[in-house]
Amino acid sequence: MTMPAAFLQISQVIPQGVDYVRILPELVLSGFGILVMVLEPLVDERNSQKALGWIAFVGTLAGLGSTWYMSLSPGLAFSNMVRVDTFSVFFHFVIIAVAAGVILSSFEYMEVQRIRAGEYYALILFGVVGAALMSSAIELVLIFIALEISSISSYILAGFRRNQATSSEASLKYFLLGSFATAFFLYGVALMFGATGSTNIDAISRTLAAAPAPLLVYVAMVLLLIGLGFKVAAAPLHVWTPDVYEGSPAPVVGFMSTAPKAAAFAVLLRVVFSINAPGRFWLIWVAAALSMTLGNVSALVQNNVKRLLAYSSIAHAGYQLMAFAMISRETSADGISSAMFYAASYAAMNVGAFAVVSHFANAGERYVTLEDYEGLGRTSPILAATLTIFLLSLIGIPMTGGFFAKFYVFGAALKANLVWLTVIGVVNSAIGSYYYLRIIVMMYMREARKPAPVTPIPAALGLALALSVVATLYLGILPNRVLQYAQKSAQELLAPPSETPASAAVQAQTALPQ
Amino acid sequence: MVPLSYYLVLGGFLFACGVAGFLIKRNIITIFMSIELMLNGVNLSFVAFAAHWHALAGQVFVFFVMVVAAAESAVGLAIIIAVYRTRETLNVDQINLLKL
Amino acid sequence: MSIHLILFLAFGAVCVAGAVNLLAQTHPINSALSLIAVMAALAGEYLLLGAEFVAAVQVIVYAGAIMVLFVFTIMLLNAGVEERTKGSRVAALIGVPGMLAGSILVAWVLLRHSGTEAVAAGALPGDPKTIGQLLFHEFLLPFEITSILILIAIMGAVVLASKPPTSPAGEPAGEVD
Amino acid sequence: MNTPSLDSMIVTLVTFAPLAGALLLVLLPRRDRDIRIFSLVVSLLTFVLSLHLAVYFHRTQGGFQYEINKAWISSPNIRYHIGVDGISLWLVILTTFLTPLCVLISWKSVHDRVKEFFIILLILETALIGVFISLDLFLFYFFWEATLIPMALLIGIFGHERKVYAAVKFFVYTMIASAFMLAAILWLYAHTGSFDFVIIRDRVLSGGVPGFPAAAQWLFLGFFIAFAVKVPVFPFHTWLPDAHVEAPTAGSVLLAGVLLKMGTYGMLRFNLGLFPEQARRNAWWIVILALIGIIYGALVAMVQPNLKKLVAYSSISHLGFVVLGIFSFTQSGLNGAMFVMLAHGVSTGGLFMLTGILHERRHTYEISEFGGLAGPMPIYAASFLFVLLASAGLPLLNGFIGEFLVMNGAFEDRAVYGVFAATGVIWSACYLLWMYQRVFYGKVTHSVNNSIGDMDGFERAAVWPCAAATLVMGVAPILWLGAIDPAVRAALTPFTQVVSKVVGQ
Amino acid sequence: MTSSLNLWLIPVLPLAGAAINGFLGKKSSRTAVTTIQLAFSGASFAWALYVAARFSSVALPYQEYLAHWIRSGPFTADFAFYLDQLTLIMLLVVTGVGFLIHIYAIGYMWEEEGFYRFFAYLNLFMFFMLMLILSNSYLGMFIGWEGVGLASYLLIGFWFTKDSAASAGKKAFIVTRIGDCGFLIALFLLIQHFGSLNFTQVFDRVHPYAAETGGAGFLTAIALLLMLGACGKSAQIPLYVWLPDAMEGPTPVSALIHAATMVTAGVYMVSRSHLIFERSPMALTVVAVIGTLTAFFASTIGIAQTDIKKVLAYSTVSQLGYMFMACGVGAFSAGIFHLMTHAFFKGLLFLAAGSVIHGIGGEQDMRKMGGLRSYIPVTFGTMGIATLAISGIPPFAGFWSKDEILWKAFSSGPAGRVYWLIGLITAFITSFYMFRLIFMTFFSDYRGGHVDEDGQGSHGHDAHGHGEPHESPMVMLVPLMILAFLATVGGLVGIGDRFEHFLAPVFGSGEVAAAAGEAASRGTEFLLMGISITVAILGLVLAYVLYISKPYLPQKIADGLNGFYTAVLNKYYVDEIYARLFVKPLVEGSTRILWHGVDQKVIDNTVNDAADGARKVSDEVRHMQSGNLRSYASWIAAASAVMIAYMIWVGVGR
Repeated sequence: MTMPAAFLQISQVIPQGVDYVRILPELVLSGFGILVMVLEPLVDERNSQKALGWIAFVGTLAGLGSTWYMSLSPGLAFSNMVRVDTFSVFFHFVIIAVAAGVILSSFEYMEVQRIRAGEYYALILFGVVGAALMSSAIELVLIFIALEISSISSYILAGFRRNQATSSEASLKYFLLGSFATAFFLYGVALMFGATGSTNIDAISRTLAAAPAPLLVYVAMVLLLIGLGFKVAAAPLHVWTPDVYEGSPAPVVGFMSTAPKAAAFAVLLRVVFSINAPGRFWLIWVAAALSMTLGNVSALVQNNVKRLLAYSSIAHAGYQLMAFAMISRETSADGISSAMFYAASYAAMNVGAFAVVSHFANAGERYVTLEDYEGLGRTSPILAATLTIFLLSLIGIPMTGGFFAKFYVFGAALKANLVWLTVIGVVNSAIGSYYYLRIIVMMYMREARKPAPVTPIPAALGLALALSVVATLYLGILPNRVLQYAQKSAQELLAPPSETPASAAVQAQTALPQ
Repeated sequence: MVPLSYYLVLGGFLFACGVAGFLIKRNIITIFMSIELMLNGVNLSFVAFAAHWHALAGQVFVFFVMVVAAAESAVGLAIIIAVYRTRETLNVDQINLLKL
Repeated sequence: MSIHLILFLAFGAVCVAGAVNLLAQTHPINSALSLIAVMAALAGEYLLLGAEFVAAVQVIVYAGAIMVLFVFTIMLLNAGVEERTKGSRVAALIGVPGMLAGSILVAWVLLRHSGTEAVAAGALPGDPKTIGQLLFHEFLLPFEITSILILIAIMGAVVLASKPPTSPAGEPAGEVD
Repeated sequence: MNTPSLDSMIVTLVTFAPLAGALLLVLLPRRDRDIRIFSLVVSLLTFVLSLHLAVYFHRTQGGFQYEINKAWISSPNIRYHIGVDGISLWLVILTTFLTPLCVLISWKSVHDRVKEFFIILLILETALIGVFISLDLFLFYFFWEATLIPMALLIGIFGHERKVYAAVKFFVYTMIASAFMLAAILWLYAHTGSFDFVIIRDRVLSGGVPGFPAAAQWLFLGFFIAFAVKVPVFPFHTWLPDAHVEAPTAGSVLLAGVLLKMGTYGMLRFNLGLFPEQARRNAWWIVILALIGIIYGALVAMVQPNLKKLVAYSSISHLGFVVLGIFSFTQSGLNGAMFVMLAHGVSTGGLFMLTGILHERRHTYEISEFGGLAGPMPIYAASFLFVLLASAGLPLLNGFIGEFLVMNGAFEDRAVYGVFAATGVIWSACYLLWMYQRVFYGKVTHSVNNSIGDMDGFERAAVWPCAAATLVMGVAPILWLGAIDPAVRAALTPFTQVVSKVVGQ
Repeated sequence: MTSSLNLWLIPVLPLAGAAINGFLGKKSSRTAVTTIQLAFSGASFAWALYVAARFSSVALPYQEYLAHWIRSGPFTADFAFYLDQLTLIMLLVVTGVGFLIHIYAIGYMWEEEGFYRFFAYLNLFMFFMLMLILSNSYLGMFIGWEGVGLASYLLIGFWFTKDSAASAGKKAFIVTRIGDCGFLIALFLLIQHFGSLNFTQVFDRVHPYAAETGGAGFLTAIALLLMLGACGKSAQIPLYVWLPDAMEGPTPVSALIHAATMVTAGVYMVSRSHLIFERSPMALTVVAVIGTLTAFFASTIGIAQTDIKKVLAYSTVSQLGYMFMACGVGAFSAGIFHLMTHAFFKGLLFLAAGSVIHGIGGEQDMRKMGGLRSYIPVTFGTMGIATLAISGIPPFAGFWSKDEILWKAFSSGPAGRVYWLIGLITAFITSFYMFRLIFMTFFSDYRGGHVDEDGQGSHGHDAHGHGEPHESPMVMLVPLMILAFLATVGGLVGIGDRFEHFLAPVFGSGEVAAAAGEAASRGTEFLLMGISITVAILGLVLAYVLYISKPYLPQKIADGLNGFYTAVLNKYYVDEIYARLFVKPLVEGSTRILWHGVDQKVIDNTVNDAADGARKVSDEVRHMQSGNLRSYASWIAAASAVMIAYMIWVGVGR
């Protein structure tokens, strides 16, 4: 090849300024993460907690701002590693917002549990970087790295209550199984690479669109699904969830049950809807049905609220997966948009719920059983009321985000004539109402036998709760804007990727003459 | 000339051994090692495929995998130490406070 | 029976032996050593495929750094011979059979996929220059991002491995149990 | 004459006035008396507003009036489409009529968590009204579910001994049932692209919905189950007695008075409106269930040792009449069904208040605890007898009109139905009079009851309007039927052709 | 219609009285209550008389529309009134006798606790009764029908502290309700076939139908169902059981409701629908048979009763039987005629009995009476007249009407002869037990001894305890005398079929058959008359023999036919049998099978089991969460294996 040509190519693959704009949120967030890390030793011990927390919070706000700025210049970046489109912007927003909420709700927790804040907030921020990157990355290897970033940070966070055996056990289980699953994912990447010669989702989908998929792709697909399914806690890959959620610090659970999960769902959406390996439809159908049923059924008899919510999150993963079962149908757009909406509203209500739980849990997470919630309606009406709202949303009562989330998913499913799956889902959501109701019953209809001490709600937590309540109700009453945005991004996601010169250049570069 | 499939199967074998190790070993550290084994298997497949496609990207991936593996091992071993502190054991069968 | 094949088989034999030994051994140290053996052998395989640089890194980073870390930990916690506890029926009944079945299937697919295609020795020379070029152009982003990964790893190691605060850092609200 | 602007706003006003009141109540300080007065004012205001509906209602036409149809959510296409016709009109007014009485009856009986109580009560009122006015299936489901929470809370927080069991049973029962309705609604949306009742009805009846014939039966059942559990129709009724016995008086009043009517209203509006053919096909077993309900409910009521349970079972019997009337597909039957709904709402509401009064005094519903009460509390006894006779279906009181029309309709449909239904008049006499004798006649058996006080002002203010209403409805049913009749005729129009079809085959 | 008769006033006036007394009576004085109730009942009687006066001047049947009641699709029912000869007679009887009894009751109830309550109820009853007879439609009639039931329930249970009274009231209401059920169904049939319940429309549309001679059609069905209703109200077999118990109520109530007016509603209704009955021979036969049997059956029970009111009660039942017998043979006017005379003498009997009871402080057992004629001559005199009347001794009222019935029965073909024979025997028995009553009460000497303050216990009527039996106050005696006069001469209106001819416009067609037979044999008629008179006398004589000349005989006879006697004494155990057959199974069944069985065991348990099942399953599923890492990994591995297998299968398939 001639020099100028090569030069041209190289110049093309050298990142331009706009490329950096398209990962701006990640940059900003990592910047703040490092800042928190660096400041941690400097700020004096007494009020380090709050100060760092606020910095981190500002970081997330900045992240949201930069996301907005990023959304102004959509397109590919870093030689097709990253695509900024409404889809990724949507998930950026969700993930970073979740982080903001979690950070706010952690202030008090940090102090009560005596956890050193610096690393904590830094890790959360880094975790967010990973998750956010997952939602915009379209290069499997990059996705793998981002996935690892978010996972590893949550492994560590899970073990943060180091003087609790349960915490470190949770961390260990999460870590080992997590790496186990990511190994599968990675193998999947390898096979996909082997089968198609590329790890770029767009490229892969182009190749598969051109020619019938070789058998290897199917296997690769399965392995990818396993890796991602593990992250979203879809049955039968959900086994880790209850243990980890129960053992981990409550705010962390609030975080990892939403942000990385949302990110994983984003990746899942990209992979499932653009890599065309027929047959994955039934896999997801079964997974969805299994997750719903297992989650709800095993939640019925749980007494530990965190564990109960863990099972509920499995069940919700199931509902969300219903949306994926729409693939290979005309209605995939509805599927994607409803799944996105679901991710958003689930994030809102779950963060809120865990915020309440973590506040109520008190030092050493002593109060996490249902009995402890007896009479909360009297001792702290506001706390009870907020929790009730989140629970109702989780049940799927009208006026709450949870309702519309379920509603869209089921609606889309029916449109795709997945009648039985819908029936399963509907019945499940009815059964599910029982165990959420148990908490409400405890709070309002029982008198406390040994009332748990209820500390007043600090400002930050209050803000977090208020925000998530508002979000939940907003999604429940005026879901329009969000849903339309989701539908727009669904369209973009489904639009066939255009052949870009840059990617051609990559091919030219990497493929050397023998 | 060696058939590509040899390399692939070897990689697969290593991966399978890793899985098996995860399932049958009791010592956490060994289990962790078997994860590394799985990654190695993957690496081999990457390189093999790279050769198949004449795409160097395949080899570059291996670096990233190694980095990740390194990071994981650092964190993982730290976690293992933390667990050992609280539980005084490395036998995975006894790490089951959280269940049901 | 080309020299290439012989070498492949030799290294492969070591790999397999090492892997099996890893499983067979009851003392983690032995397992670790056999894993090192596997890695070294793999490096050989990489060389055969022409990925010199990868091979080198494999030896340095993997067999070197990482495995040393493992051995170090084993020493630190002076982990003894593992006792064969029966903690999980599921593993025996479902896990292992599933694993076997799965791997057989995958193996079959792999064979079926690549058919009779063969690769020459050093098929795709991965010399540091080209690799570096790739790393700093197409793969710039992942490359940079890994730095964050490593940062996290360090932080995590620090946080988790350091002794938990028995006496509270700072003035805590609420007491520790 | 009323301004058109008001006309278009009025339904919305009536619906959300209580909610607004509830929100204000949240801000009010916890001074119980003020709270009570405030909520009384709010509920009365709502009632007055709702009267506007009745006054300016064009009785001659069967269609919907005071309609509003605004977009709420663009996709899915959910509209704020509300309005009333001769059927829903009276149910709305029934609700607004009963709520103030509930406030009054709870004036003294609720002393703990007063604020919460009245907030929940008002929210419940809004939800209930909402159910009847919504013409958008989504909106309907929305309010339908919304009634669930406050009612469950009323039972669970302010109820008696086994309140939690009752509340949870009530909640899960209805939740599971309405899940099926949701599925059906979603199917309809997925295949018609609209939630609008009117649009869907027209599409369905004109046969313009793909795959409808195949699915219709399931859809019908989906709706029916949800409604049947609410009503409740015979095998699904066991939640009702528990709920009633545990519920506070006001809860029972609204539960029996209005909540159950949601079910029958739903059958009338949706099962008949959207699936005339399936309604025809399934009528036979539904009617049988209804008849079983009528007789079974009465017989079980007869042997109840617990006053409130007795009334609860009697509701099962009465609502059996409603279902029977609805599925007789006759003008007379449907008119009757509508009228029974209203009559039952008033009279049973009254009965529950009266039982509540007794519970206030003695904290028990056991009939054996009473006896000879007519001596110490004559006014109470008289009022009780009056309301009881209404529910026993004495002519010139409201109970008779509806049941007569229903039986007549059933008879038209198939003589044997009418015959079985007619035995109802015997059963109701049996259990009511026997109960009355055991509670009020004979000598005072428990000395406690000698000193038991008669009704006080608030209680009279709560009960006597009911009594008066029963009389007025009994003497001048024409006022109600005038509006109901055309609406029912409209509801029956799809049957004309369907009937011929079904009869044809 | 030039000037309206304002018939609506007649029922509404008593209603007003009831309302005023009911709401204000508690506070106001007895005199006030009295004036109110008298004023209003009197007013309505007066208005009835006025109507009677204007009667000849209006075109009949005269109808008067007051207001809409029900409008439902094609079906309509109004508050509207209907006047013809039949109505007029009923009107006069009800308002007249009613008014008298209102007066009487003042004296009888004066010292009662719920004085105002009593009269409120009484006026309420008047209202409903008048609605019943005045309405122009079956539905209107049904209003009254149910209403009088309510009133009688309230009045029987007037002394509600007495359990027996309370249950009697309940029993009355429920048993009649059984009949009402039939009535209702009849109404539905009418609507179905004639599209209306208005008399005029129904009758116009019935006319064209021919008699359903061969087999039974819907007309028969209607007729029989109506008859079921009549059986309930008018205490005919098998639903008569409530009437004797109804005697728990105060005596004026028994007189007014359970003798003179309400119980005759059935007869009125049947004769009102004579057009339908006439078109269904089968129904007519049923009516006649039921009537005859009831007449006989009840009278036999009457023999052995010792409670003075019970005797009268059974005699009422049997007299009503006569009326139905008349209707059954198509002699509706005869039935109505007897209805009227019966109203006079039976009302009188009850009032007199009341006066007796009143006089001896609430005692009702005849064995504790005797020789009272010297103490309470007026009562004795009037009661004597009434007895003569009921036993059919000329020229008293009962004779004419009863004889009319017997004659009509006799002349109505072969079956009629049987009716006649049984009727005759019944007449004999009647006069026997009536004179038995008279002799036991008024002759020989007083067995009572001094009665003291136990009102409630024996009779509920908290009596004014006093040593000597004493005559009742004027306010009670005057009505007695008036009625006595009516009972004496009341029958004369029937001489020469004047009564029949008066009613001819109503029953016209029905009478033809009988009239024909009549022309044939005046002779036989007089023969039969003679027979019945002799029979009545025989009854008198037998009673005299048994209870005056040879008082020891009855005991002998009783011992003689022991089993039968006890059976009669216990009213053939009918109540017990009913209890065993219907009440007990119903209550037990509902409790055991329906409530505990179906409701709790079957349904509730299924629900709860489902819930428990879910919990159990859940508990099982939890164990998937063994907490062991390797198990978890195994799940993942296994899952992946399965998925891979499936996907490969798919892939290979393509």
